[in-house]
Amino acid sequence: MKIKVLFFAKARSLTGCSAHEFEVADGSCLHDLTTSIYTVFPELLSIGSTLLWAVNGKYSGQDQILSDLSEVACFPPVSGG
Amino acid sequence: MKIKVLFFAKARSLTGCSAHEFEVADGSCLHDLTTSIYTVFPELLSIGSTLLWAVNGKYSGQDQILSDLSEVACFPPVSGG
Amino acid sequence: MIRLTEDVINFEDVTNSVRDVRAGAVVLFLGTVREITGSDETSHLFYEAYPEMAIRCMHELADEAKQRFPIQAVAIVHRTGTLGPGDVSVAIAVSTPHRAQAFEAGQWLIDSLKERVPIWKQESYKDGRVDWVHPGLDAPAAGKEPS
Amino acid sequence: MIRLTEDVINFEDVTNSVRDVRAGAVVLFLGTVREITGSDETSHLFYEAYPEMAIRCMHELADEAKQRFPIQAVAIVHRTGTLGPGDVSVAIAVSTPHRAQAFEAGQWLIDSLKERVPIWKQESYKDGRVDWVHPGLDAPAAGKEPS
Repeated sequence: MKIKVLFFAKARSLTGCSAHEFEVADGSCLHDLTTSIYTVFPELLSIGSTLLWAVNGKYSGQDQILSDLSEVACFPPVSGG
Repeated sequence: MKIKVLFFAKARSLTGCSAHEFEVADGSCLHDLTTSIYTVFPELLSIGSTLLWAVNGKYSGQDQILSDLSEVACFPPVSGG
Repeated sequence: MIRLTEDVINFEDVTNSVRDVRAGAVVLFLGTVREITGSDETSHLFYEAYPEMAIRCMHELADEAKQRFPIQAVAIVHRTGTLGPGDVSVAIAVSTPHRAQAFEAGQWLIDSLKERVPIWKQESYKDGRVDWVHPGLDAPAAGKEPS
Repeated sequence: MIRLTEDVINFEDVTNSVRDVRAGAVVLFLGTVREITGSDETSHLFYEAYPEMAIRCMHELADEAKQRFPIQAVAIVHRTGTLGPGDVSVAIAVSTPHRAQAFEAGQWLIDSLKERVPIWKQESYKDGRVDWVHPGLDAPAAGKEPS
Protein backbone atom coordinates (compact mmCIF):
# COMPACT_ATOMS: atom_id res chain seq x y z
CA MET A 1 0.00 0.00 0.00
CA LYS A 2 1.04 3.61 -0.53
CA ILE A 3 1.38 5.91 2.48
CA LYS A 4 1.67 9.67 2.24
CA VAL A 5 4.20 11.16 4.64
CA LEU A 6 4.37 14.87 5.48
CA PHE A 7 7.63 16.50 6.62
CA PHE A 8 7.70 19.69 8.67
CA ALA A 9 10.27 22.24 9.81
CA LYS A 10 13.82 20.86 9.96
CA ALA A 11 12.60 17.47 8.73
CA ARG A 12 11.31 19.24 5.63
CA SER A 13 14.57 21.16 5.24
CA LEU A 14 16.62 17.95 5.50
CA THR A 15 14.49 15.89 3.09
CA GLY A 16 13.93 18.81 0.76
CA CYS A 17 10.28 17.93 0.35
CA SER A 18 7.09 18.58 2.30
CA ALA A 19 5.40 15.31 1.31
CA HIS A 20 6.48 11.99 -0.17
CA GLU A 21 4.71 8.69 -0.86
CA PHE A 22 6.20 5.43 0.37
CA GLU A 23 5.29 1.88 -0.61
CA VAL A 24 4.99 -0.51 2.33
CA ALA A 25 3.48 -3.98 2.74
CA ASP A 26 -0.16 -4.25 3.78
CA GLY A 27 -0.45 -4.42 7.57
CA SER A 28 2.80 -2.54 8.13
CA CYS A 29 3.25 -0.57 11.29
CA LEU A 30 4.81 2.87 11.67
CA HIS A 31 8.18 1.28 12.48
CA ASP A 32 8.21 -0.46 9.08
CA LEU A 33 7.44 2.81 7.34
CA THR A 34 10.08 4.65 9.36
CA THR A 35 12.70 2.19 8.11
CA SER A 36 11.72 2.94 4.52
CA ILE A 37 11.82 6.66 5.18
CA TYR A 38 15.35 6.53 6.61
CA THR A 39 16.45 4.47 3.59
CA VAL A 40 15.16 7.09 1.16
CA PHE A 41 16.17 10.07 3.33
CA PRO A 42 19.23 9.04 5.37
CA GLU A 43 19.85 12.72 6.16
CA LEU A 44 16.92 12.42 8.62
CA LEU A 45 18.98 10.05 10.76
CA SER A 46 20.96 13.04 12.10
CA ILE A 47 17.84 14.06 14.07
CA GLY A 48 16.16 10.67 14.10
CA SER A 49 16.21 10.22 17.86
CA THR A 50 14.24 13.43 18.36
CA LEU A 51 11.70 12.99 15.57
CA LEU A 52 8.02 12.83 16.46
CA TRP A 53 5.44 10.94 14.45
CA ALA A 54 1.73 11.44 13.94
CA VAL A 55 -0.77 9.24 12.15
CA ASN A 56 -3.91 10.99 10.93
CA GLY A 57 -3.09 14.02 13.08
CA LYS A 58 -2.48 12.13 16.35
CA TYR A 59 0.87 11.49 18.00
CA SER A 60 1.61 7.80 17.46
CA GLY A 61 4.04 5.15 18.65
CA GLN A 62 6.16 2.99 16.35
CA ASP A 63 3.78 0.03 16.78
CA GLN A 64 0.86 1.93 15.24
CA ILE A 65 -0.66 -0.17 12.42
CA LEU A 66 -1.11 1.74 9.16
CA SER A 67 -3.74 1.50 6.45
CA ASP A 68 -3.83 2.93 2.96
CA LEU A 69 -5.91 5.78 4.41
CA SER A 70 -3.21 6.77 6.89
CA GLU A 71 -1.58 10.19 6.61
CA VAL A 72 1.71 10.13 8.46
CA ALA A 73 3.59 13.21 9.62
CA CYS A 74 7.23 13.40 10.68
CA PHE A 75 8.63 16.40 12.54
CA PRO A 76 11.16 17.52 15.18
CA PRO A 77 10.17 18.78 18.64
CA VAL A 78 7.60 21.57 18.42
CA SER A 79 8.54 25.20 19.12
CA GLY A 80 5.36 27.24 18.78
CA GLY A 81 4.17 29.82 21.26
CA MET B 1 -5.25 73.25 64.98
CA LYS B 2 -7.91 72.18 62.52
CA ILE B 3 -7.57 68.85 60.73
CA LYS B 4 -9.61 67.86 57.70
CA VAL B 5 -10.80 64.27 57.77
CA LEU B 6 -12.14 62.43 54.72
CA PHE B 7 -14.57 59.52 55.06
CA PHE B 8 -14.97 56.85 52.39
CA ALA B 9 -17.34 54.02 51.61
CA LYS B 10 -19.17 52.67 54.68
CA ALA B 11 -17.42 55.22 56.90
CA ARG B 12 -18.98 57.93 54.75
CA SER B 13 -22.36 56.20 54.87
CA LEU B 14 -22.24 55.96 58.66
CA THR B 15 -21.09 59.54 59.29
CA GLY B 16 -23.28 60.95 56.54
CA CYS B 17 -20.47 63.18 55.32
CA SER B 18 -17.48 62.80 53.03
CA ALA B 19 -15.34 65.34 54.93
CA HIS B 20 -15.38 67.04 58.33
CA GLU B 21 -13.00 69.37 60.17
CA PHE B 22 -11.92 68.57 63.71
CA GLU B 23 -10.18 70.79 66.24
CA VAL B 24 -7.30 69.12 68.08
CA ALA B 25 -4.44 70.43 70.22
CA ASP B 26 -1.18 71.32 68.46
CA GLY B 27 1.15 68.31 68.42
CA SER B 28 -1.71 65.80 68.55
CA CYS B 29 -1.21 62.36 67.13
CA LEU B 30 -3.66 60.37 65.05
CA HIS B 31 -4.92 58.60 68.19
CA ASP B 32 -5.98 61.94 69.70
CA LEU B 33 -7.86 62.84 66.53
CA THR B 34 -9.49 59.41 66.38
CA THR B 35 -10.90 59.94 69.87
CA SER B 36 -12.46 63.22 68.75
CA ILE B 37 -13.88 61.58 65.64
CA TYR B 38 -15.57 58.79 67.63
CA THR B 39 -17.04 61.41 69.99
CA VAL B 40 -18.61 63.32 67.10
CA PHE B 41 -19.52 60.19 65.09
CA PRO B 42 -20.13 57.37 67.60
CA GLU B 43 -21.80 55.37 64.79
CA LEU B 44 -18.27 54.71 63.46
CA LEU B 45 -17.52 52.64 66.56
CA SER B 46 -19.56 49.78 65.07
CA ILE B 47 -16.75 49.25 62.54
CA GLY B 48 -14.00 50.97 64.53
CA SER B 49 -11.81 47.89 64.89
CA THR B 50 -11.60 47.47 61.13
CA LEU B 51 -11.09 51.12 60.15
CA LEU B 52 -7.91 52.07 58.31
CA TRP B 53 -6.29 55.49 58.55
CA ALA B 54 -4.16 57.47 56.15
CA VAL B 55 -2.34 60.74 56.67
CA ASN B 56 -1.55 62.71 53.52
CA GLY B 57 -2.35 59.68 51.40
CA LYS B 58 -0.18 57.16 53.30
CA TYR B 59 -1.38 54.42 55.61
CA SER B 60 -0.54 55.58 59.13
CA GLY B 61 -0.43 54.20 62.65
CA GLN B 62 -2.19 55.79 65.63
CA ASP B 63 1.06 57.35 66.87
CA GLN B 64 1.47 59.43 63.70
CA ILE B 65 1.99 63.10 64.69
CA LEU B 66 -0.32 65.53 62.86
CA SER B 67 0.19 69.06 61.67
CA ASP B 68 -2.28 71.64 60.45
CA LEU B 69 -1.31 70.58 56.92
CA SER B 70 -2.34 66.99 57.51
CA GLU B 71 -5.18 65.51 55.49
CA VAL B 72 -6.51 62.47 57.29
CA ALA B 73 -8.63 59.75 55.67
CA CYS B 74 -10.73 57.16 57.45
CA PHE B 75 -12.08 54.10 55.65
CA PRO B 76 -12.97 50.43 56.03
CA PRO B 77 -10.98 47.60 54.42
CA VAL B 78 -10.54 48.17 50.71
CA SER B 79 -12.48 46.14 48.14
CA GLY B 80 -11.35 47.30 44.73
CA GLY B 81 -10.34 45.01 41.92
CA MET C 1 -0.06 53.76 32.34
CA ILE C 2 -1.42 54.17 35.88
CA ARG C 3 -4.92 55.56 35.88
CA LEU C 4 -8.36 55.84 37.46
CA THR C 5 -11.18 56.35 35.00
CA GLU C 6 -14.95 56.66 35.03
CA ASP C 7 -15.07 55.48 31.41
CA VAL C 8 -15.05 52.01 29.91
CA ILE C 9 -11.50 50.65 30.20
CA ASN C 10 -9.80 50.29 26.82
CA PHE C 11 -7.84 47.15 27.63
CA GLU C 12 -6.32 47.02 24.16
CA ASP C 13 -4.57 50.33 24.93
CA VAL C 14 -3.60 49.06 28.37
CA THR C 15 -2.04 45.95 26.81
CA ASN C 16 -0.29 47.77 24.00
CA SER C 17 1.23 50.20 26.51
CA VAL C 18 3.40 47.40 27.97
CA ARG C 19 4.48 45.71 24.74
CA ASP C 20 8.23 45.85 24.21
CA VAL C 21 10.67 44.15 21.84
CA ARG C 22 12.66 43.04 24.89
CA ALA C 23 9.59 41.16 26.22
CA GLY C 24 8.60 37.68 25.10
CA ALA C 25 5.46 37.60 27.22
CA VAL C 26 2.56 39.89 28.07
CA VAL C 27 -0.12 39.02 30.61
CA LEU C 28 -3.31 41.05 30.89
CA PHE C 29 -5.65 40.56 33.85
CA LEU C 30 -9.21 41.86 33.71
CA GLY C 31 -11.49 41.94 36.74
CA THR C 32 -15.07 41.71 35.50
CA VAL C 33 -18.39 42.10 37.30
CA ARG C 34 -20.03 38.75 38.01
CA GLU C 35 -23.79 38.59 37.76
CA ILE C 36 -24.29 35.69 40.16
CA THR C 37 -22.37 34.76 43.31
CA GLY C 38 -23.85 31.82 45.15
CA SER C 39 -27.55 32.68 45.43
CA ASP C 40 -27.10 36.45 45.09
CA GLU C 41 -27.88 38.21 41.82
CA THR C 42 -26.01 41.43 41.25
CA SER C 43 -27.79 44.36 39.63
CA HIS C 44 -24.82 46.71 39.58
CA LEU C 45 -21.71 47.77 41.48
CA PHE C 46 -20.57 51.23 42.47
CA TYR C 47 -16.81 51.75 42.84
CA GLU C 48 -15.53 54.64 44.94
CA ALA C 49 -11.88 55.67 45.25
CA TYR C 50 -9.76 58.01 47.32
CA PRO C 51 -8.23 59.20 44.07
CA GLU C 52 -4.95 60.82 45.10
CA MET C 53 -4.02 57.98 47.44
CA ALA C 54 -5.23 55.28 45.02
CA ILE C 55 -3.00 56.65 42.25
CA ARG C 56 -0.07 56.90 44.64
CA CYS C 57 -0.62 53.29 45.81
CA MET C 58 -0.87 52.04 42.24
CA HIS C 59 2.45 53.70 41.41
CA GLU C 60 3.97 52.10 44.51
CA LEU C 61 2.66 48.70 43.40
CA ALA C 62 4.17 49.16 39.95
CA ASP C 63 7.52 50.15 41.46
CA GLU C 64 7.51 47.26 43.91
CA ALA C 65 6.54 44.81 41.16
CA LYS C 66 9.53 45.98 39.11
CA GLN C 67 11.80 45.20 42.05
CA ARG C 68 10.26 41.76 42.62
CA PHE C 69 10.02 40.63 38.99
CA PRO C 70 12.07 41.30 35.82
CA ILE C 71 9.35 43.49 34.36
CA GLN C 72 9.73 45.60 31.21
CA ALA C 73 6.53 47.58 31.76
CA VAL C 74 3.40 47.66 33.92
CA ALA C 75 0.00 49.24 33.43
CA ILE C 76 -2.80 49.49 35.99
CA VAL C 77 -6.18 51.06 35.22
CA HIS C 78 -9.13 50.94 37.62
CA ARG C 79 -12.62 52.12 36.83
CA THR C 80 -14.84 53.98 39.27
CA GLY C 81 -18.56 54.75 39.25
CA THR C 82 -21.40 52.40 38.35
CA LEU C 83 -20.68 49.11 36.55
CA GLY C 84 -23.02 46.38 35.38
CA PRO C 85 -22.53 42.62 34.99
CA GLY C 86 -19.75 41.82 32.52
CA ASP C 87 -18.12 45.24 32.77
CA VAL C 88 -14.36 45.46 33.34
CA SER C 89 -13.54 47.04 36.70
CA VAL C 90 -9.76 46.74 36.56
CA ALA C 91 -7.11 45.99 33.94
CA ILE C 92 -3.52 45.12 34.80
CA ALA C 93 -0.94 44.41 32.10
CA VAL C 94 2.66 43.40 32.51
CA SER C 95 5.43 42.45 30.09
CA THR C 96 8.47 40.32 30.94
CA PRO C 97 11.23 38.51 29.04
CA HIS C 98 9.79 35.06 29.88
CA ARG C 99 6.28 33.84 30.42
CA ALA C 100 6.30 32.46 33.97
CA GLN C 101 7.41 35.86 35.28
CA ALA C 102 4.49 37.58 33.56
CA PHE C 103 1.92 35.32 35.22
CA GLU C 104 3.58 35.70 38.62
CA ALA C 105 3.83 39.47 38.35
CA GLY C 106 0.23 39.81 37.12
CA GLN C 107 -1.10 37.75 40.00
CA TRP C 108 1.02 39.60 42.55
CA LEU C 109 -0.21 42.96 41.21
CA ILE C 110 -3.92 42.17 41.38
CA ASP C 111 -3.58 40.45 44.77
CA SER C 112 -1.71 43.46 46.15
CA LEU C 113 -4.09 45.96 44.57
CA LYS C 114 -7.01 44.27 46.30
CA GLU C 115 -5.20 44.44 49.64
CA ARG C 116 -3.85 47.98 49.54
CA VAL C 117 -5.34 50.39 47.05
CA PRO C 118 -8.07 52.59 48.59
CA ILE C 119 -10.97 51.69 46.34
CA TRP C 120 -14.27 50.27 47.60
CA LYS C 121 -17.30 48.74 45.99
CA GLN C 122 -20.92 48.95 46.94
CA GLU C 123 -23.04 46.13 45.63
CA SER C 124 -26.69 46.50 44.59
CA TYR C 125 -28.60 43.23 44.33
CA LYS C 126 -31.57 42.52 42.12
CA ASP C 127 -33.70 41.99 45.26
CA GLY C 128 -33.06 45.61 46.26
CA ARG C 129 -30.39 45.12 48.93
CA VAL C 130 -27.40 47.46 48.83
CA ASP C 131 -24.17 46.62 50.69
CA TRP C 132 -20.70 48.04 50.98
CA VAL C 133 -18.20 45.26 50.44
CA HIS C 134 -15.57 45.43 53.15
CA PRO C 135 -13.46 42.31 53.72
CA GLY C 136 -13.58 41.49 57.42
CA LEU C 137 -16.94 43.19 57.95
CA ASP C 138 -20.10 41.15 57.93
CA ALA C 139 -21.59 42.21 54.58
CA PRO C 140 -22.65 39.28 52.38
CA ALA C 141 -20.28 38.04 49.71
CA ALA C 142 -20.48 40.29 46.69
CA GLY C 143 -20.56 39.62 42.99
CA LYS C 144 -17.03 40.89 42.66
CA GLU C 145 -15.59 39.50 45.87
CA PRO C 146 -13.47 37.49 45.78
CA SER C 147 -12.54 37.37 42.13
CA MET D 1 -12.24 30.76 19.39
CA ILE D 2 -9.56 28.27 18.32
CA ARG D 3 -7.69 29.46 15.26
CA LEU D 4 -4.53 29.60 13.18
CA THR D 5 -4.08 32.81 11.24
CA GLU D 6 -1.53 34.42 8.96
CA ASP D 7 -2.84 37.86 9.91
CA VAL D 8 -2.08 40.11 12.87
CA ILE D 9 -3.83 38.64 15.91
CA ASN D 10 -6.68 40.83 17.13
CA PHE D 11 -6.22 40.14 20.84
CA GLU D 12 -9.10 42.43 21.76
CA ASP D 13 -11.44 40.04 19.91
CA VAL D 14 -9.70 37.05 21.51
CA THR D 15 -10.25 38.55 24.95
CA ASN D 16 -13.83 39.61 24.35
CA SER D 17 -14.66 36.10 23.12
CA VAL D 18 -14.15 34.68 26.64
CA ARG D 19 -15.89 37.42 28.66
CA ASP D 20 -18.91 36.10 30.54
CA VAL D 21 -21.16 37.49 33.27
CA ARG D 22 -20.41 34.34 35.28
CA ALA D 23 -16.69 35.13 35.22
CA GLY D 24 -14.98 37.52 37.63
CA ALA D 25 -11.59 37.17 36.00
CA VAL D 26 -10.10 37.12 32.52
CA VAL D 27 -6.43 36.43 31.81
CA LEU D 28 -4.93 37.06 28.39
CA PHE D 29 -1.47 35.78 27.54
CA LEU D 30 0.42 37.14 24.54
CA GLY D 31 3.62 35.60 23.26
CA THR D 32 5.63 38.31 21.53
CA VAL D 33 8.78 38.19 19.42
CA ARG D 34 11.84 39.29 21.37
CA GLU D 35 14.46 41.26 19.49
CA ILE D 36 17.40 40.26 21.65
CA THR D 37 18.13 36.99 23.44
CA GLY D 38 21.52 36.94 25.09
CA SER D 39 23.90 38.18 22.40
CA ASP D 40 21.69 37.18 19.46
CA GLU D 41 19.70 39.78 17.58
CA THR D 42 16.59 38.49 15.88
CA SER D 43 15.67 39.84 12.47
CA HIS D 44 12.46 37.86 12.08
CA LEU D 45 10.77 34.54 12.84
CA PHE D 46 8.94 32.22 10.51
CA TYR D 47 6.22 30.05 12.10
CA GLU D 48 5.12 26.88 10.31
CA ALA D 49 2.20 24.68 11.41
CA TYR D 50 0.75 21.29 10.57
CA PRO D 51 -2.61 23.02 10.39
CA GLU D 52 -5.13 20.19 10.77
CA MET D 53 -3.25 18.61 13.68
CA ALA D 54 -2.47 21.95 15.30
CA ILE D 55 -6.16 22.91 15.35
CA ARG D 56 -7.06 19.49 16.71
CA CYS D 57 -4.41 19.77 19.45
CA MET D 58 -5.58 23.26 20.38
CA HIS D 59 -9.14 21.97 20.76
CA GLU D 60 -7.84 19.13 22.93
CA LEU D 61 -5.94 21.63 25.09
CA ALA D 62 -9.08 23.72 25.54
CA ASP D 63 -11.11 20.65 26.49
CA GLU D 64 -8.47 19.40 28.92
CA ALA D 65 -8.14 22.86 30.48
CA LYS D 66 -11.90 22.90 31.10
CA GLN D 67 -11.57 19.62 32.96
CA ARG D 68 -8.62 20.82 35.04
CA PHE D 69 -9.87 24.31 35.87
CA PRO D 70 -13.33 25.87 36.41
CA ILE D 71 -13.19 27.71 33.12
CA GLN D 72 -16.09 29.59 31.55
CA ALA D 73 -14.44 30.01 28.16
CA VAL D 74 -11.09 29.58 26.40
CA ALA D 75 -9.65 31.10 23.24
CA ILE D 76 -6.38 30.12 21.53
CA VAL D 77 -5.10 31.87 18.39
CA HIS D 78 -1.67 31.21 16.91
CA ARG D 79 -0.15 33.13 14.06
CA THR D 80 1.89 31.54 11.26
CA GLY D 81 4.17 33.05 8.64
CA THR D 82 6.78 35.74 9.10
CA LEU D 83 6.81 37.87 12.27
CA GLY D 84 9.09 40.70 13.33
CA PRO D 85 10.24 41.87 16.77
CA GLY D 86 7.31 42.92 18.95
CA ASP D 87 4.73 40.99 16.93
CA VAL D 88 2.25 38.75 18.75
CA SER D 89 2.76 35.08 17.84
CA VAL D 90 0.11 33.58 20.12
CA ALA D 91 -2.84 34.81 22.18
CA ILE D 92 -4.53 32.71 24.84
CA ALA D 93 -7.50 34.01 26.82
CA VAL D 94 -9.39 32.32 29.61
CA SER D 95 -12.23 33.38 31.90
CA THR D 96 -12.96 31.89 35.32
CA PRO D 97 -15.11 32.79 38.33
CA HIS D 98 -12.08 33.70 40.46
CA ARG D 99 -8.72 35.17 39.61
CA ALA D 100 -6.22 32.56 40.77
CA GLN D 101 -7.84 29.99 38.50
CA ALA D 102 -7.49 32.27 35.49
CA PHE D 103 -3.74 32.69 36.01
CA GLU D 104 -3.25 28.95 36.58
CA ALA D 105 -5.29 27.99 33.54
CA GLY D 106 -3.57 30.56 31.33
CA GLN D 107 -0.14 29.33 32.34
CA TRP D 108 -1.10 25.68 31.89
CA LEU D 109 -2.47 26.42 28.41
CA ILE D 110 0.62 28.18 27.08
CA ASP D 111 2.98 25.64 28.72
CA SER D 112 1.01 22.78 27.16
CA LEU D 113 0.73 24.46 23.78
CA LYS D 114 4.50 24.82 23.63
CA GLU D 115 4.91 21.13 24.46
CA ARG D 116 2.32 19.60 22.19
CA VAL D 117 0.94 21.69 19.36
CA PRO D 118 2.70 20.99 16.03
CA ILE D 119 3.98 24.46 15.23
CA TRP D 120 7.64 25.29 14.66
CA LYS D 121 9.61 28.46 14.36
CA GLN D 122 12.62 29.24 12.23
CA GLU D 123 14.71 32.13 13.46
CA SER D 124 16.57 34.54 11.22
CA TYR D 125 19.28 36.55 12.94
CA LYS D 126 20.55 39.97 11.93
CA ASP D 127 23.98 38.44 11.23
CA GLY D 128 22.39 36.29 8.53
CA ARG D 129 22.15 32.94 10.35
CA VAL D 130 18.91 31.01 9.97
CA ASP D 131 17.99 28.21 12.40
CA TRP D 132 15.04 25.99 13.05
CA VAL D 133 14.25 26.10 16.75
CA HIS D 134 13.74 22.58 18.01
CA PRO D 135 13.98 22.00 21.76
CA GLY D 136 16.41 19.15 22.35
CA LEU D 137 18.32 19.73 19.13
CA ASP D 138 21.51 21.75 19.14
CA ALA D 139 20.31 24.93 17.45
CA PRO D 140 21.23 28.11 19.33
CA ALA D 141 18.69 29.65 21.68
CA ALA D 142 16.19 31.67 19.69
CA GLY D 143 14.57 35.02 20.24
CA LYS D 144 11.32 33.40 21.10
CA GLU D 145 12.63 30.42 23.04
CA PRO D 146 11.98 30.11 25.87
CA SER D 147 9.39 32.83 26.38
